[in-house]
Amino acid sequence: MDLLTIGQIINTTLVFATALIFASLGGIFSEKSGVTNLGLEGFMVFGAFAAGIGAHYAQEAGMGGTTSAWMGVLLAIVLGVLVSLIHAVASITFKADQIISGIVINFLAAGSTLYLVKLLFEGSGDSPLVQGFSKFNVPFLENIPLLGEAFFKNVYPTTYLAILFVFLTYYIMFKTPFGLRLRSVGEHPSAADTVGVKVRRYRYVAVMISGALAAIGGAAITLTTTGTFSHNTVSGQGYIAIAAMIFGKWNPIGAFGAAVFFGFSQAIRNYVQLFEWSQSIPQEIIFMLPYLLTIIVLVAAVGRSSAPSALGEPYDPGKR
Amino acid sequence: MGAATPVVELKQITKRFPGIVANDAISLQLQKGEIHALLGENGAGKSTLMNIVFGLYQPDEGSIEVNGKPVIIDSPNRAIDLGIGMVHQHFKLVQPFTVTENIILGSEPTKGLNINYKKAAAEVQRLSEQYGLKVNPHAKIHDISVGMQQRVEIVKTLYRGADILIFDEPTAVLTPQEIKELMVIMKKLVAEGKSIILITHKLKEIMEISDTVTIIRRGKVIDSVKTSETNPNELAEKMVGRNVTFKVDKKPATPGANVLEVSKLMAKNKEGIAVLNDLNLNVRAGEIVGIAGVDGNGQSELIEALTGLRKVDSGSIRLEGKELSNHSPRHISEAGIAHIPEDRHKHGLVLDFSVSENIVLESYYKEPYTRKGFLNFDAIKKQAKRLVEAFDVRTPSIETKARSLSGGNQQKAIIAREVDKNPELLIAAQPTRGLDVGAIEFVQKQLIAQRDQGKAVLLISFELDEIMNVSDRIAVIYEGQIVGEVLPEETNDRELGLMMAGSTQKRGTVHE
Amino acid sequence: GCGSKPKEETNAGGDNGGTSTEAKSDVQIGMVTDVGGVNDKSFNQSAWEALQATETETGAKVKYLQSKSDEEYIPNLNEFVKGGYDLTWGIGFQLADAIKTVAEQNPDSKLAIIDSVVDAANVKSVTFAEEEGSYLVGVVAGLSTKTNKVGFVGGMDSPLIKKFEVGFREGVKAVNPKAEFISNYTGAFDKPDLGKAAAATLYNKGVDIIFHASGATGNGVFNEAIARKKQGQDVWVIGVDKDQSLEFGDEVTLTSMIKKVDEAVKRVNKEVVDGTFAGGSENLTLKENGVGIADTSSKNVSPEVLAKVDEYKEKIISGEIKVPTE
Amino acid sequence: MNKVLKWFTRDSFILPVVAILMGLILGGIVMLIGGYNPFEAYGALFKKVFGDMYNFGEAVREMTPLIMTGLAFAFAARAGLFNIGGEGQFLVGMTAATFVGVKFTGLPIYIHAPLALIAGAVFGGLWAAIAGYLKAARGVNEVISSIMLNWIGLYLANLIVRQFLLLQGENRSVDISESASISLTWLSELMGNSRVHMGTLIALVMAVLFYIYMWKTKQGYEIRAVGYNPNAAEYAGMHVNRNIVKAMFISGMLAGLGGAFQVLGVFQYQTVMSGSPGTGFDGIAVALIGLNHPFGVLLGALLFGTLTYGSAGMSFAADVPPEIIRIVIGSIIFFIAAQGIVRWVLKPFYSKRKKEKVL
Ligand SMILES: Nc1ncnc2c1ncn2[C@@H]1O[C@H](COP(=O)(O)OP(=O)(O)OP(=O)(O)O)[C@@H](O)[C@H]1O
Ligand SMILES: Nc1ncnc2c1ncn2[C@@H]1O[C@H](COP(=O)(O)OP(=O)(O)OP(=O)(O)O)[C@@H](O)[C@H]1O
Ligand SMILES: [Mg+2]
Ligand SMILES: [Mg+2]
Repeated sequence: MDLLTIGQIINTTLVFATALIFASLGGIFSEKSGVTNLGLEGFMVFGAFAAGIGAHYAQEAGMGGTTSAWMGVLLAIVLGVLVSLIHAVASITFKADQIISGIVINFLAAGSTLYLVKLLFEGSGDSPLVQGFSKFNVPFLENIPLLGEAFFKNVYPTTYLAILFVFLTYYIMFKTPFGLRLRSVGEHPSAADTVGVKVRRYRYVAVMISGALAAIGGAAITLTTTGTFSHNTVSGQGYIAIAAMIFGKWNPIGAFGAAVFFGFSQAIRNYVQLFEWSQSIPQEIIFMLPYLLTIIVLVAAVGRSSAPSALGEPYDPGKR
Repeated sequence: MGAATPVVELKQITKRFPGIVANDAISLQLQKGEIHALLGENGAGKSTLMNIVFGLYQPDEGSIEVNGKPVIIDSPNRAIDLGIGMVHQHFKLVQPFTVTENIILGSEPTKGLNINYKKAAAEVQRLSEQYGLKVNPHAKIHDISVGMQQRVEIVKTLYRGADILIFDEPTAVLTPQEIKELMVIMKKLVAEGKSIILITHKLKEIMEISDTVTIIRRGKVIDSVKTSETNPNELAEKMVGRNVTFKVDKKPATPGANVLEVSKLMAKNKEGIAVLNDLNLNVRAGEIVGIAGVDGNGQSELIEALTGLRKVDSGSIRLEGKELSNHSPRHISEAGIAHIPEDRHKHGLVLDFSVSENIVLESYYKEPYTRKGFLNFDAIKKQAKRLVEAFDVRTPSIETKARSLSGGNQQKAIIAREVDKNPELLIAAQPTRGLDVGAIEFVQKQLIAQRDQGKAVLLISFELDEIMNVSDRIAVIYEGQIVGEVLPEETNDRELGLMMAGSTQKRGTVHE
Repeated sequence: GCGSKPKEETNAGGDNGGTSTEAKSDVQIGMVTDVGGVNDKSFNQSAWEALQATETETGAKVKYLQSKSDEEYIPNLNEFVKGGYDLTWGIGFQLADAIKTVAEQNPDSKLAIIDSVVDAANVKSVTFAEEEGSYLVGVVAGLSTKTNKVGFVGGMDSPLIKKFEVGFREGVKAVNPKAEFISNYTGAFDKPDLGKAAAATLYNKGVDIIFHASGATGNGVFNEAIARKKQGQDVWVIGVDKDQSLEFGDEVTLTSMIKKVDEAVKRVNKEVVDGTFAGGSENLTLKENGVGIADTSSKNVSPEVLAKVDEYKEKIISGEIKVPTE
Repeated sequence: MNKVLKWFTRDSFILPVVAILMGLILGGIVMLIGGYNPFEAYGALFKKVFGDMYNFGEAVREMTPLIMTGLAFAFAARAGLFNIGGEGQFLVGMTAATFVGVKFTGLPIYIHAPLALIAGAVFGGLWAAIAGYLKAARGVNEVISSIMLNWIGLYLANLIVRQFLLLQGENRSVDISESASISLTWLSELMGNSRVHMGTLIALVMAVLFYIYMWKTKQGYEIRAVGYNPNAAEYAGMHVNRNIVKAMFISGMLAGLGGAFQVLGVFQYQTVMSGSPGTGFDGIAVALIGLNHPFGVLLGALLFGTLTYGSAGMSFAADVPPEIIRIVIGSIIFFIAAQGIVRWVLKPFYSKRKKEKVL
């Protein structure tokens, strides 16, 4: 394989990974605070939906392609935060089972976004095509061999944003008082409580950030890949994001690595088909590849994963 | 008296939980610079009361005054503002965090947006020096000893400027040395003008360190007395409402043949460090062997190896001559070893199972509890009823979830189950931890009864008193090795303490 | 997919009932979509548009039911059949077995199906010679490629999609034997992200024209092309089933391979309204104008190329060229 | 009599019922907002399901696999495992049943059909056991591994159908032999040709067996102990890892059997699928509605099946978009999970009841 192809594979990998990165970072915020988030898929769906209609109406209002795409992202954030409150209220205030509450989000997302699309666009099953983000080249850097092809040519702003968020998340989690408190709430809520950290408040904020980030992930899909929102825009990536988060041991850098790995194994599935020998293998085997690879890596590399201790437990100050 | 305003005054505090009045019009005064002990049986309502003072619970009735001013303590934050700090019975420490992170949590010094760890660590260092609380600011909690964890808890309260400190059973988890150190620390704290409320079941400690004792029974204050004007017997009687004998009374042992023989036992932990290092031990029929040692010297690993929960690398474990090392827990259990585990919530009980289901946790698969693969509920219930009665497990019914039993009753249920197996060897790990004197008496009597029936008993405890009073022979464990054996009547705290600290002056084997 | 279902969930809200003002006919026509749903920008949509057209033209009442999963085909068909509808359409080869079952159980009812042949007296089967239409767009691609590499992106590997691929490949080879042909299957009709990656892979390999037969997965193909076009790359997509330049713009849509599902459906509807409906099957080829290339092709395709297309079209119609299907 | 009354006024009965009502009301409100008439819509929905024998039979057909995947999720949940892989197990079970149904010929019906069912169950079980084994032996989180196995299962199913069972020129397998079919032809004819099959009966039996196994047998006791507290279970001499694998196997068997029903009872063949059917995921919802209890699962499947099957009637007769049903189901699960909200809504009634008691 030549350098050019390798660079291109990396490039495709990153496009696939972008949404996963956002969503798995979202998962990390929520779960580090002790709230299981099986609703990532739903948040992504809401985000993809909001991006689709947000960008559409912004375009209708005469905004340019990129500006309208950012409006879509903005709307995705707003909606992501709003619906994350459902998860928060149920699982934090009313102490519902967090797994169930996350699954509820997925149900509501599947139902309500399509319902709304139909109401807004006269019965249509998907939102109108929007321009979304454009690919761009970074001057000069694009000419570096391999790296240029991989990271600076034909890139989307969302990819850079995702990588920025990885470091931002890392910084917030491990360098700031907010991060320390957030993690303490997920590890030992009553310890946090007894030193005056408002457990529920931190969990609310964490879940809201989670909703926002996952929604940006969904928005990235609409605005870079599909151009419209329909029932299959997200199609299971939220679950892959959960896998990436667990795989990455709830660490932003780890989750980033896992998301890139998943992106890579998706990208490779197309490249493999370019080889003559691949014609003799049934396609299904090639399609299985990413998932098989994941299991193999899990078995080989990762031992027991280190979830936050209080993950999934509603905080009840009366209980010891 | 009367002249000085108490730093904390509780007036007629009542707190109800579903079905129980945990605190019934409790009044209490804490004077400045005093150590005020709170004494009461398991479930008497001590922790509840302190949780109210610390703002974790709200009282249903009554009021609180701090330094003469009425206050409403609606959150730990408020308590901290009022200068109240609490060291909880179960430590409130975030395991994967460092000592410093735990201490500063909630009031972190910052530089820009970042936490200023440097400043924080320096502050921790300063406090630890000022009060003689040795802590390592950079260690992770899961790497440090229980004693240090407790010192971290104390520093935590001091860091927040607490003047009023509440200690909920602080010594239950400490080794004798650590307890001594804690006493010194507490004295130092009151000398610096702090006031302390101390909850403990250990009358010796109360007599040694407190100024005042308040006794609570079933949520009510029975009495409040000056420590100097009372004695342990009086306290115990007030607390339990009957006479308690402290001296474990037992006949001299008549040991028979070796039941357990452990020789040259070696085991490594995940990091490859030897946790059991050429360990030799034997227990004979009709005797209680106590293992004395500082926490972390291989006690837990020894028990795990004996019960099949841990693989050993070499050496042998023989029960009545049969080799048992590296056998499955079930095999070992059937061979005749019973085990009262150290952590009753983690290992001893399935908290979401009913009492009766827990009673058959190790025998469920046998006749008559299982017939042809089906559970025989009549037999299970019968057995549960019998044991609940015989061992006085106080539970509303045998169908009650184990979770809702008090710690003492949970322990009784476990002991009932283990003793009823009629084992050749009974291993009891920390069997009285956190229990009140009444319950302790009961548990210790059970161990001795086993011995008197000619069984072998291995007792692991951090309570030197317990080791001294109950054992017939004491083996001292240090760094995964039995470094010496003594007879209780021939030794004393000091000598044992030295051996536990690794002083190598081995005395000759006592028997033979 | 994992978590989300391929259950496309679309259904015209309140406006799919027929409340025609000038009702001339009391005929009722129903249609059952496959899981693609009525807004699939493909045959379901074409068929539904045809039904609506029939409604306006003849006053017949039309209605559709959308299937959320394979199990629903039969109950959905039965809803119409048992409801006394005069004709019930099943759209897509996936409904073939369901149509057969229902037709046998209800010999007095009339049914029709697109894209598959069901052998029953009361069923009209309409199929299309996709390979012939694909051959023509292959001719366009073979003559228009500048890199001498053309690509094909398929959904699932199935006999139907193979017809597209093979026809296209043969068309390319016929006019440009030296052109390299690369195909890439995504394994799904509803995964734009996979379509996008497939397109990126092919374009990266130097392909400049991609023909897709992959349903909504093709959205990703178009999106990748649009993104590259904006970057100044000279890449094209050939649309499928309908004139996709109408949706994705003619900056990237070179041409489209058209299946005239709507006309066929309209025609059969008319037969029912007129009372001339008869079972049997018809395969609509270039000759019957059942397949073809989009009228808007002249925008991006040079007249010379279009002339060549016409040439080959004649050859196929005359039988001089027989386009293989696999 | 009094006992019956008591049962109906129990929290565990009232709360879910009120949660369901609240979900339906919320859905109604959403319909109103969209400009639809909720009464008409729900009327059409229930009329579709219970209006005639044909549709009722079809609705039962819809519920049957949901019972199985619901039971599968609930079973694993009792062992403390989150089996999100019902989807893959369902598909693998389906494929195994198809394989046996197609390839084994010349067997009498009383051997062939059971054999195909058993194959579906066993292979579904083995598929799940992979996740169980990876957890037990390697500590791999069962959530990730089963998500991956769902995808692999989908492609494996397609692979097998296309390589070994394909009907020439079509995108599906050849039909299974008649001797493998579990269709109830006589009943089907009675019910207007609706595709009722024996699987429904088996599903009900499975729910009962689930109950007996879990709460009445030694093995069930072990599984529950492991689910609640693996440490204590290990201490008590149970094989925690073995129980994890076993629980996953049984869970997968239930899901795989559900897949087998679809082929042997409903379709008689298997198509090449572009995406998995979603029955496994819906099973999670069914189990949650049923509070992970086998009999609850039956009720959950009844509710879920009624709503989804009826939604076609709702969109047909009242033109209401069927996705509204997902909102209704979502809200029902939400209210069941967040009982606090239901209690809060019921507060006025509760306090009244208490006062009456005092008097
Ligand atoms: N959150 C709660 N909900 C219900 N009952 C409770 C709760 N906390 C404590 N109780 C009950 O209140 C009573 C007093 O409990 P408390 O913890 O105060 O006892 P304690 O004196 O600290 O006992 P111990 O010596 O075992 O620590 C007990 O009967 C206990 O079961
Ligand atoms: N939410 C609750 N509901 C009912 N009882 C409770 C609750 N929380 C705690 N308790 C009871 O309160 C009592 C005191 O709790 P605590 O945690 O102090 O246990 P304990 O008896 O002191 O045992 P140990 O010291 O060994 O942990 C126990 O009886 C416990 O069962
Ligand atoms: Mg207490
Ligand atoms: Mg206690």
